[in-house]
Amino acid sequence: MSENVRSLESALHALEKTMRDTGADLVQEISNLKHKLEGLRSSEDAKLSRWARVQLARTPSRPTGLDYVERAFSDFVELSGDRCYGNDQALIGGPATLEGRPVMLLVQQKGRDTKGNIKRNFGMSHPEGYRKAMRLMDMAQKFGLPVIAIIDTPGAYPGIAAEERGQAWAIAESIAKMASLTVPTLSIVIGEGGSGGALAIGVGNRVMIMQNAWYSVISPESCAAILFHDAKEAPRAAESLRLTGQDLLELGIVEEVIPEPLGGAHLDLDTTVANFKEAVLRHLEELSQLSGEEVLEQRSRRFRNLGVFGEN
Amino acid sequence: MSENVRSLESALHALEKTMRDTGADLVQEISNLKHKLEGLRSSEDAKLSRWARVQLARTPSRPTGLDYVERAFSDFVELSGDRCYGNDQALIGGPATLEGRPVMLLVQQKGRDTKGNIKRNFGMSHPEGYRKAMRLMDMAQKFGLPVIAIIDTPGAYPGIAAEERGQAWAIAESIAKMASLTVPTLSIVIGEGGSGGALAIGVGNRVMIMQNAWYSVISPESCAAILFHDAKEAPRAAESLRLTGQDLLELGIVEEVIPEPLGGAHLDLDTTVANFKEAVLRHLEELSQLSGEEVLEQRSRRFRNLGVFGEN
Amino acid sequence: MALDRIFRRKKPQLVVQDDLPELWSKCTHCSVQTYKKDLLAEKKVCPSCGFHNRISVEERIAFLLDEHSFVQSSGHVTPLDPLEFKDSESYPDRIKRSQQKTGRPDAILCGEGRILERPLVLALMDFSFQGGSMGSVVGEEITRAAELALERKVPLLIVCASGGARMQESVLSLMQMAKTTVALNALGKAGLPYFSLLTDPTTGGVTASFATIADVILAEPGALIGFAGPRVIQQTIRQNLPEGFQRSEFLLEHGMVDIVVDRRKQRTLLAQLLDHLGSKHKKAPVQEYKI
Amino acid sequence: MALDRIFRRKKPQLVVQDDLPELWSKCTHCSVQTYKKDLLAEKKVCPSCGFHNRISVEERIAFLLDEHSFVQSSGHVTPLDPLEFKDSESYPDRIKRSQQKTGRPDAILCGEGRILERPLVLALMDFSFQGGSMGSVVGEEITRAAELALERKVPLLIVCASGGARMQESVLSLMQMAKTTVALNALGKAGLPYFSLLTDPTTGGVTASFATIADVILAEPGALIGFAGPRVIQQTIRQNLPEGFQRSEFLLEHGMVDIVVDRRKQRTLLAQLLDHLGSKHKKAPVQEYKI
Ligand SMILES: [Zn+2]
Ligand SMILES: [Zn+2]
Repeated sequence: MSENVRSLESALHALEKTMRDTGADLVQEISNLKHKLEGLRSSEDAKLSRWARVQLARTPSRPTGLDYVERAFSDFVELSGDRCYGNDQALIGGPATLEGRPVMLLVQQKGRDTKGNIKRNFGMSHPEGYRKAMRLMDMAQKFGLPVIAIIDTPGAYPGIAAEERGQAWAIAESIAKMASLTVPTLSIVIGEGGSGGALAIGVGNRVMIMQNAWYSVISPESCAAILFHDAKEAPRAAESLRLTGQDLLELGIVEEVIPEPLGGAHLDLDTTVANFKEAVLRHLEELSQLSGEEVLEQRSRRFRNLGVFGEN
Repeated sequence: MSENVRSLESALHALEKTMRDTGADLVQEISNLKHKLEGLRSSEDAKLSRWARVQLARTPSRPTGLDYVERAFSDFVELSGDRCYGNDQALIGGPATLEGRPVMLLVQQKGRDTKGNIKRNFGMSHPEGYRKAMRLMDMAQKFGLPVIAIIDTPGAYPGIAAEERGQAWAIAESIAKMASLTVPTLSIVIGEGGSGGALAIGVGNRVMIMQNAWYSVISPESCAAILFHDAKEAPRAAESLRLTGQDLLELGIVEEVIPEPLGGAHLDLDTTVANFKEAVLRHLEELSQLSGEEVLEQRSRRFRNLGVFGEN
Repeated sequence: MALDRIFRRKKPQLVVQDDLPELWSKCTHCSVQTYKKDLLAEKKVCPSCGFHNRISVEERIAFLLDEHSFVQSSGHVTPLDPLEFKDSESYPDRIKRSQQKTGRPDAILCGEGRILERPLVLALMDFSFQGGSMGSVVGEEITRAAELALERKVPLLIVCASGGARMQESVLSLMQMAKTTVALNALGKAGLPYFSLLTDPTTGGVTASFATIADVILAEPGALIGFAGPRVIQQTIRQNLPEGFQRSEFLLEHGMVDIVVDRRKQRTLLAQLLDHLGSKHKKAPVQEYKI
Repeated sequence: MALDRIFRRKKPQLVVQDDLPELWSKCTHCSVQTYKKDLLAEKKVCPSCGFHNRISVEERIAFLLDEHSFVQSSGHVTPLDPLEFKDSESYPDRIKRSQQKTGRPDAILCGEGRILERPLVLALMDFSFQGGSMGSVVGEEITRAAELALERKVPLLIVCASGGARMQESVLSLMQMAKTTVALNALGKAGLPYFSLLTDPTTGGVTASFATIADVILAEPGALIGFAGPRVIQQTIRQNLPEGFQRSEFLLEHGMVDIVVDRRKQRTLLAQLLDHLGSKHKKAPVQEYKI
């Protein structure tokens, strides 16, 4: 947020306070100022670099998966465990209702503070997380619940134990499972969409992304380390990777970019969630018109057609 | 084997040697002796206590699962791993052919010597074994292969790690998976059929047992420890448990007792395997007449009807 | 809470009153004394430390179901002694003692009922009947409960409590693991949800069959749940077991149960799950989750 | 072995001769010298220590397939630069260099062929083309190979060798993981078997997609196989990796691959598996497993 925006905000708050305190009629002035502020924010947003959006997506106060779950859905019941080894805390899920309609939620969850981030492993799942997701997908299939997958991960965890227990296998199987469902699937990237760890629950009939989220095959830092031999070149890499919502919309990777309040989702959680919920409901409604076979067919066609190449 | 049998055997061998060495015509005498020996063995077999059969089933030289696989089947390809944690060596499996017909083998395997027994954990699986079995059942279902499950385990391993990784869950899921298949399933207890660890792959359209094998809800030793507060009372417990092939046939738990050579399977592997193979082929042939739905229906009915109770 | 109001028909023998000879109850876990009426209001969960006391099948029904909603379906099936099992005491005598003690033919009670107006079929194991062991009768009743749920097109809940298989029925007992599973598979194929609630203790053949193939596995806090019993494991490995081993919370951490849920919250939770997973077959929507 | 006899049509450029400028080859693993003709007869497996040298795609075809049986199907699809990726070298320039080096449009070669008379479709990744990275072309060719197998009603084998996704196509590259999976799901639904053969090295997005959802996963001895590369893991955990970590044998032990199979036995093994799992769709029985 620039100095300009911040000083305009201060002025606005001062006017509002004056009106409240003194009863002076400042309605017109306030309205003018609000309009001006909105314009300024909007033009600043349009100028935001890709790297700035990556940073927005990582803002500690940015809403996490559970913030959406708690506000957009009712009666979420978290179900635990992969029935095999453990219970991953970075990928949680369970049934809930959305305006009375039962759905199955899969949620990549970062911590809301340091303690939370340790518990959630900074949103980086082990194989158990993906195996739990598969179990819940099976349950959704069995009981006819649409799957709503909320994506927010820097990537799957790259550690020894994760490799030992088949990180790649779990991701691959999760992709395959999600691709096979005959219940509708929606995937929404709300923060970071880090590579295979995100795609594991990203096989949606519709894929959406929040305005200041990113989705890429590799993080800007890792990309910079490889291409420019310097992770500090991440801003350059971010530009190269074309990883913002607008980029992905143009590339045909997502169906929709869900707008955030000016300045970012964390500045107005209610508006953010309202936008999210409206989009999810609209797509669910459309998909509910399809038969199970049509759902599978539509999703298969969607992913079959991704990729850009020449032919001779 | 009694003294009587052994001395008669010696006499027979002596006669045979004499005829070979001297050319004397002892055909009639040898035939008589053989007949007598057979009768003696047969009457001794009928008198075998249940405990004696339990001991026969545990004879170190008794044929193991792989002995049957190597002799009755061709081109066995062992497939490994549960795709989750490990590769159990006490429960192995993979596709093979039986007289040209492809089948999926699940084999509980004891070691053939001390080193082998350590590798095979004395035939006691961890959860990984049952999860591998499930994976192979899925494969059998996908490619239309009948499942042939060879049972030989003192029981599932009761250890800390096994509990941590869900021993009960793995067994329960394996039972449920096998119960759901629309490909024919055959289960044959060749040695020890120890409780849930055996039943995990025991949900056959037909269940068979070798003449000197046992199948029970609990080992005689454990039963004795509970009932008589002394594991040494195992012989008594074995009687109570009614755990032999003949018992199980009378109780309607198995369709068939596969005969072993007099004295036990280890005395004549060729005859043993021939009997095994004949029975397996016959039942497979019968089951191959059924549609997938009929296979499932027949198996479901079979297990639905097990149990003895009064009704008022 | 008047337990006798729960049962509309075939009222099972009430044992709750006998359990309460005194006014105060001392928690076996934290030693704090609680006025017994208060303890009952807390569904026999210690208000001080949260310890879940074992409860009878009748109490379980009272704590879980809507008042007057339970209609018993089980009870016609009775145990026999097909193996003429030789034991220090005859099996029929053992059975008779347990029947007299509990007032039911075997270690199981099944029926239909409602949780916050949501219909379901319920099967409850009785640990006080020969350690909740599963023989032919338990297997048959569980199977019939699953079949009843399928017929009624309602979800099934099994409240598990068992030391495992019933030795005196040997391999017949073992076969109940497969038999009950077959019935539960059919229920699942019809898209009807099956929930299990694991209570203290649930081990052996019950854990290794129907208890753990539920769509959602719930467990009461602190319940002992496992395949092999702790004593057997200790004998096998010849070392002490870690603190909390095989308890609900341990199993949650190891990915084996979905939710460890306080007894006082089970009604609400089950109502939510019945709504979520039972929607395919639900006739009219019922919401509002009061306790 | 004359490699040119294997290819009936669309003969790819042969690189094997260039690899053999000298008569003797020293094993990088055990340092034992082998006469190069002998090494080739051993399919470039060191006869002394069993070390599996990396081989070209053409050698792979020669070692796996029946002579003259391979018919190439891939090659019409070529990479573009949809992101106009900014890099130290332009993506089109990088591509051009690799194309000139390997003689193919991208890191993949597909076609039909036979193993001991059993027909199958084959896709082979070329690690020498930008580290076998998967971009839109690799994804499209794998997808078409799966579709071809489905059309022909024959099994599919993918020989994997890849450093992962192709960064220069960013999210388009990532999407190939889902795209190829969709095609493989369709193949599986038709009951046609899919085998993957993991060779040194197979990591990243390829391991986390089509490589590991095969019906049977084979791996060459000593191959590096994993999700994250060893360097990334080392940077994350800041400690040394255990001996043998992420190698085929390690993964076998951890339940992740079916068989670690010597290159010299792959033909026989694949023929057996093709018979076992392909019987649903097989026309006439072929048996006899000669090498
Ligand atoms: Zn207390
Ligand atoms: Zn060497």
